[in-house]
Amino acid sequence: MPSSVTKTRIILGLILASTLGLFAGVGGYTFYYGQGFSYLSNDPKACVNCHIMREQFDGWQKGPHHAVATCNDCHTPHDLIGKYMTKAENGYYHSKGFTFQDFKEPIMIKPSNAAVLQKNCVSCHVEIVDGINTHPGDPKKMLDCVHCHRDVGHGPIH
Amino acid sequence: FQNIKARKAEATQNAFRVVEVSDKTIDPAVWGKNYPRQYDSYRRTVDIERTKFGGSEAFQHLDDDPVWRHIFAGYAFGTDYREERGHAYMLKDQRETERVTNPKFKQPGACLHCHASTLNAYIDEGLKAGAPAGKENWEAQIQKGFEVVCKMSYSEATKLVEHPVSCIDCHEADTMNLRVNRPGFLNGIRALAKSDQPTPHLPSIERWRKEGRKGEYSPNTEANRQEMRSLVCAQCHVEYYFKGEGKLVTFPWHNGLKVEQIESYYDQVGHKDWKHKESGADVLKAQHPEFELWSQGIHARSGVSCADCHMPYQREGAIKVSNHHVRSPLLNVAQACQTCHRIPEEEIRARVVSIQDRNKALLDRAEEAVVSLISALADAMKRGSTDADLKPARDLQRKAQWRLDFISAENSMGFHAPQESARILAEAIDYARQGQLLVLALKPAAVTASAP
Amino acid sequence: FQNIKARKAEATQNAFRVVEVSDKTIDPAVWGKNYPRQYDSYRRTVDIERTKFGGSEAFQHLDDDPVWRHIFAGYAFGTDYREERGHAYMLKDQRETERVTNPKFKQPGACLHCHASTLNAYIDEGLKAGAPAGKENWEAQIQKGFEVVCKMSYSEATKLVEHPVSCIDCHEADTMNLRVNRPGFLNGIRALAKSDQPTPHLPSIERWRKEGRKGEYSPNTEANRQEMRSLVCAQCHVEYYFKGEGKLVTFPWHNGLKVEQIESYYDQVGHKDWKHKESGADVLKAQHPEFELWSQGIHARSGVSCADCHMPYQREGAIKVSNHHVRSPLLNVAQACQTCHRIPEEEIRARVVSIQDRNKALLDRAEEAVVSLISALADAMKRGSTDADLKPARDLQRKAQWRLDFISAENSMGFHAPQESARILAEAIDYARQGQLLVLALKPAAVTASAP
Ligand code: HEC
Ligand code: HEC
Ligand code: HEC
Ligand code: HEC
Ligand code: HEC
Ligand code: HEC
Ligand code: HEC
Ligand code: HEC
Ligand code: HEC
Ligand code: HEC
Ligand code: HEC
Ligand code: HEC
Ligand code: HEC
Ligand code: HEC
Ligand SMILES: [Ca+2]
Ligand SMILES: [Ca+2]
Repeated sequence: MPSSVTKTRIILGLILASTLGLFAGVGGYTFYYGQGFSYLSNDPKACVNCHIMREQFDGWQKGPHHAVATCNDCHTPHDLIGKYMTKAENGYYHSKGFTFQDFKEPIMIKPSNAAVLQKNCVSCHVEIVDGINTHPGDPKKMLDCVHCHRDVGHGPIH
Repeated sequence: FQNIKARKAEATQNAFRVVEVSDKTIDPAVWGKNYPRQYDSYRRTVDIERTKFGGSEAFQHLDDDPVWRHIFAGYAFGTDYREERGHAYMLKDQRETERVTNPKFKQPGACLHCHASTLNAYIDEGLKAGAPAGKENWEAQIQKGFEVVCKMSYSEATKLVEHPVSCIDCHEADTMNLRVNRPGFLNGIRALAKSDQPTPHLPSIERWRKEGRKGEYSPNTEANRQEMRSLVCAQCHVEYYFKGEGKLVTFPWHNGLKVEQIESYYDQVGHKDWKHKESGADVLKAQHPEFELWSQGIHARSGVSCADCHMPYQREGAIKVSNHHVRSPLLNVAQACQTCHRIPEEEIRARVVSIQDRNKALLDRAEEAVVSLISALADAMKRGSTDADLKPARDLQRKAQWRLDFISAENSMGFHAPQESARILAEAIDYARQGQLLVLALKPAAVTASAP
Repeated sequence: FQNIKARKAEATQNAFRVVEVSDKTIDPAVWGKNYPRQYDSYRRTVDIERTKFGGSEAFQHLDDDPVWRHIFAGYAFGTDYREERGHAYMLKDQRETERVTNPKFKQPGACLHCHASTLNAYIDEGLKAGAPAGKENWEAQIQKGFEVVCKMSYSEATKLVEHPVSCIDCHEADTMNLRVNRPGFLNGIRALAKSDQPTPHLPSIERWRKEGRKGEYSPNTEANRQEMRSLVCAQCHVEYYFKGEGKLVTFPWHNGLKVEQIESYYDQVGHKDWKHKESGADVLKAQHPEFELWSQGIHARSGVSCADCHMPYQREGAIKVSNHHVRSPLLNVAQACQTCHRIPEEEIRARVVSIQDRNKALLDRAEEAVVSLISALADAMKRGSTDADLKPARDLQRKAQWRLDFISAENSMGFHAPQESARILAEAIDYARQGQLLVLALKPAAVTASAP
């Protein structure tokens, strides 16, 4: 258990790391202009800063989780370190994609992020899925929540 | 705190065990003490409820549609063929069907492969017959016992079992993970893996092939969980035949799972189920190819397993469990379909019915064609046509009847793969009518009667 | 960062009109000034790219599969029948096809209904012919002009138009809302609404019926936006015939949209497209029943419109616009399919191909059956069978060929409704083979040749 001092150091370091992630993606100006700092917050608007995320935002607002879970609750690890690491990595892709418009549409979740997602489903719903051998993280044994609950995040896709 | 929760979720079986269960525990009631929810739903497979084309009321198909007495003329199925019902009845219904009770049919122990909890019977007989002991020889014991039991007489063999399919037939006792153990299936799926037929719906087979086809493909170690949710069913819901004198239950998947690929295997090994009593053709009997037909459908391709629809999760208070009341999903549309298809229940039913009605109309059309061919052949025989004359037309009856029966014996009335079912029935019609043309071309004038 | 800025700008920018466009503006280039994005994609319908079964390369079907010269023997389609291509070519291809250029076919102005921007031509001719002026009489003018133009000679009528389908044919100028205006369609959809056939895929029709069938069903006021995204296409991508001396373009939907319901309408009104040259049967020609087949499929039932797949939204900078490059969705799977099916492109393609390959195999089978019947009839005629003898078999050719052509002329190779297509082809095979049996039963010995 790190002392609170070292903890804040870690966090600061990670913020820097994730910032660098964005810098690596496009350089500071984008990061600033695209309101990069809000990217580190839990506010969904942080995501919707990119109109590209608009669809998911609208979907989420209609979805069953609107009242109970924000983007980060589902899409970033719930433990601090993983959270900012993921954001540093995604921040890189997102800014790069957004700036160079070189990403494929429709946007589809990457396997690494799907795994993060699954972990988050389970961690919130641990009671109800208690009986069904979820094996989060183990691709072979895992029971993919989204296989059946495709629409929980962003409403029905069709 | 999150971590504690997480670890809890990973702990595979946290329903804490009140009794010890092992691979030797056959009685489901004992397992039920540890898993009361699954056990309660498992026992409900005694329920009787009918749907438009399926359900669990064991009505007599031969009365429902007497045409089938002609089609099965000279075969056990021509005496008794009922609608199947819940798992709870599998042993009773087999013991009581005229296909077994009527001594003239002399059924072998092979029949039990899919009608009872035979795993331990196989292992015990295997050990008795000298198979090496020890967990590492698990399969050797099963295969050995399987050989022993298959060739026994049914009356002898059935004494070795007392339960319908039980927990142990689908689950590994310590982890409760799914596990397949039926020798007919293990041999069949390996033959399929060895073939070059694409299996987009069984990724683990394609992976095994890509990785150099090392040793034998083994579902229990290679298949992922979603695949296992179908493979446990494929131990029984498949086409099969009894091979040779040993009566070994064999799944004819060596050339692939499609209707014509199975046919080509039977032609290669020169198999026939019986000589048709009215037409003299060497014909085949198809049995419940649910797994094979499902394999050709869009659900399989989309990774939707048998259990997804036939054992959907059910909320039980705070937790959800797999509904072990295995039955028609139409009796349970909310759980079976609506999590994936967010549309009203009536609309889901309407879609299924429109698929099944189309399939039924084609089935009736194909029946009529096959029966017309059978009568045409019968007439020609009466008029003294030789076997040589009739061979080409009889071969067409074999092809046509095989396809018709494949979709008729399959139990979803075309739902598992609607387009594929229609394709198969279209071929059945074509071959049957071509057969009539051949007969008519033989001794024409006399047979116009049998033209439609 | 320039473009991140630009994107923020785009996000807040909406198309403002640089020029005035009205219902009288036919030239798409003018509209294009206001809507450059849609116009640019609209113009790309000149592109040529082939897919396995479709695409936009205008190859000659009669060379691709010469069997069709027999099937169309004695009809214009037997001389020239190409793969269709992009909207940009519709007028040119019609003017240049031998079915038009060959004087012996004497085509009427009716042909233009779906091959040009005819809306204003109809209105102008209608007013000239004395239809009441004024916006409130919009449809009266169209219907009147429609009658005038249909019975003109093609050479005369084609002078009245200069553009292929243009903005005005699908859009209302002031609001840019979708609007249907083709008289053949307006009359057809009303006839369908009047029938009692369920239309789960067109809720506004079922609502109109429930609310007491007041007056005439009117798509422009009753249909919702999603329905309109298909109905604008249904103005042309449908089966039709020219009714009576007036050559009125008529959609045969009075008894429903299914293949046998359309057939029953033709039988009622005693319509035939031509007398078959080789067999003497009164046969029907099917033309591009995309709307009718789509109507039987699961996509239609799920509310998926033509435009969803053939004009998917495409991101242009910040805003999404409908891609007016109307073409095969297989040339644009990401936008056309992946918005709904979040699976890899290759897998989506593989699913389509497996559906289309199955359909193609059945199509070949049905072709062979129909052609065998045609030869059988031709032989019997040579041997002097009377019309009375042959009537029953010729009626079966009519039924079989109608079904075969329905799926062959439909342009998705079965994709729009896979199970329904297979059902239709199965019936085609059955009727054709039954026809052969009838012929063979007539003068048997002599015709064994034509047995398969
Ligand atoms: C700088 C603009 C921007 C911001 C801010 C942004 N995104 Fe994205 N996002 C994108 C782009 C562009 C893509 C497509 C990247 C690709 O596919 O390579 C994307 C893709 C994704 C994906 C799917 C692809 C993957 O990598 O799995 C997820 C999930 C996602 N974003 C979630 C979020 C969340 C949650 C937030 C807020 C914490 C967020 N995004 C903020 C631009 C952004
Ligand atoms: C931050 C915690 C949290 C996360 C992460 C989360 N959920 Fe939930 N979820 C909830 C809560 C709380 C509810 C109850 C909301 C209600 O009933 O309105 C809920 C409701 C649901 C429901 C029932 C409502 C419905 O859609 O029928 C489902 C199913 C569900 N979650 C599945 C998932 C899946 C799958 C994931 C991952 C993709 C997930 N949840 C992620 C907290 C969470
Ligand atoms: C094979 C399909 C399937 C999979 C995989 C699946 N579920 Fe479910 N889930 C269901 C069904 C069916 C229900 C509805 C049970 C009922 O209504 O009785 C359900 C119910 C739920 C509910 C309660 C919904 C409500 O209405 O309260 C939650 C929460 C949930 N699932 C979460 C998850 C999570 C988390 C995962 C992944 C670990 C998961 N599910 C995996 C099929 C599935
Ligand atoms: C309740 C959990 C949940 C919440 C909250 C949530 N998402 Fe998602 N998100 C999902 C699921 C489930 C998917 C689909 C993953 C898949 O298809 O496997 C997804 C997919 C995505 C994708 C990739 C597109 C796709 O369909 O694969 C993006 C981008 C995304 N989410 C962004 C966001 C943004 C932005 C927010 C907040 C406005 C958000 N998500 C909130 C569960 C959630
Ligand atoms: C997408 C859902 C779905 C999947 C996946 C599925 N089925 Fe079915 N199954 C159905 C439906 C729907 C029926 C028709 C039930 C009826 O007519 O009452 C059916 C019927 C059956 C029947 C007859 C049931 C009765 O009431 O008589 C059996 C047996 C069966 N399926 C076994 C299987 C097997 C084995 C698999 C996997 C190889 C499988 N099913 C996969 C939906 C499914
Ligand atoms: C050990 C063999 C065996 C296994 C394993 C098996 N079944 Fe069955 N199943 C049967 C037999 C035998 C019957 C018919 C029982 C009867 O009619 O007496 C049957 C009947 C059914 C029915 C019809 C029930 C009804 O009401 O008509 C369904 C549905 C079904 N099984 C689905 C499945 C599914 C899904 C699985 C896998 C999760 C599965 N079965 C596993 C042998 C098996
Ligand atoms: C490979 C597995 C398998 C074997 C071997 C097998 N069955 Fe079955 N049997 C099933 C399945 C699955 C069903 C349920 C589906 C159906 O009825 O089509 C069933 C259903 C039945 C039924 C109830 C429905 C009916 O047909 O009347 C009877 C009786 C039956 N089997 C008898 C037998 C007999 C006798 C034998 C041996 C000659 C046998 N079975 C061998 C799997 C098998
Ligand atoms: C015909 C096959 C079959 C039989 C017999 C069977 N199960 Fe299952 N069982 C399954 C399947 C399939 C699952 C889902 C497993 C998965 O998702 O990994 C399952 C899951 C389970 C689970 C895990 C939690 C859950 O509900 O998903 C338990 C516990 C369980 N079964 C207990 C039992 C008990 C106790 C019996 C006997 C009374 C039994 N099973 C008989 C097929 C079967
Ligand atoms: C675990 C998810 C899942 C479940 C459970 C499921 N489906 Fe589906 N269904 C799909 C997918 C995926 C497709 C393929 C089309 C697509 O990608 O959306 C599909 C396609 C279909 C289609 C169109 C294809 C066809 O065969 O005509 C029908 C109809 C359908 N499902 C009915 C049902 C019914 C009825 C049930 C319940 C008995 C059911 N589904 C259960 C996922 C599911
Ligand atoms: C769910 C998607 C979907 C819908 C909805 C749909 N189509 Fe299609 N359509 C396809 C596909 C896929 C093909 C096959 C293209 C190919 O073979 O290259 C096709 C083929 C066609 C073709 C031939 C294209 C070519 O390349 O030659 C036409 C014309 C057509 N459709 C018109 C329509 C019309 C009109 C409607 C509505 C009444 C419609 N489609 C609805 C997917 C769709
Ligand atoms: C005014 C009549 C008309 C309307 C309205 C119309 N089409 Fe067409 N369409 C045609 C004609 C004619 C052709 C063939 C052109 C040729 O081959 O020269 C065609 C060709 C096509 C093709 C084939 C393109 C190719 O590359 O092969 C597709 C796809 C298509 N249309 C879809 C649609 C859709 C979707 C709509 C509605 C959004 C629509 N059409 C509206 C008349 C029309
Ligand atoms: C009800 C609408 C409609 C009418 C009326 C119509 N067409 Fe077409 N035509 C189409 C559509 C839609 C296509 C594209 C689909 C196809 O080719 O099957 C097409 C394609 C064509 C093509 C290109 C493909 C081919 O068949 O070679 C020619 C040429 C053609 N039509 C000529 C004519 C002629 C000549 C007439 C009058 C006798 C006519 N059309 C009447 C709608 C129509
Ligand atoms: C064959 C039919 C057809 C033709 C011709 C056509 N459009 Fe469209 N257009 C559509 C459809 C369908 C939509 C989608 C409308 C909706 O979703 O309500 C659309 C949408 C639009 C929109 C609304 C924004 C968008 O992109 O969805 C504009 C603007 C537009 N079209 C302009 C034009 C122009 C300019 C032309 C002529 C160059 C044209 N259209 C020709 C069918 C057509
Ligand atoms: C607007 C949404 C949407 C679009 C766009 C769409 N689909 Fe679908 N698709 C569906 C729905 C809804 C179903 C029905 C099954 C279900 O409910 O999931 C379905 C079913 C299917 C099926 C299974 C049923 C069948 O006919 O075999 C296939 C295959 C399929 N789609 C392919 C495609 C292809 C290829 C495209 C693009 C050319 C496409 N879809 C475009 C929504 C869509
Ligand atoms: Ca049953
Ligand atoms: Ca084309």
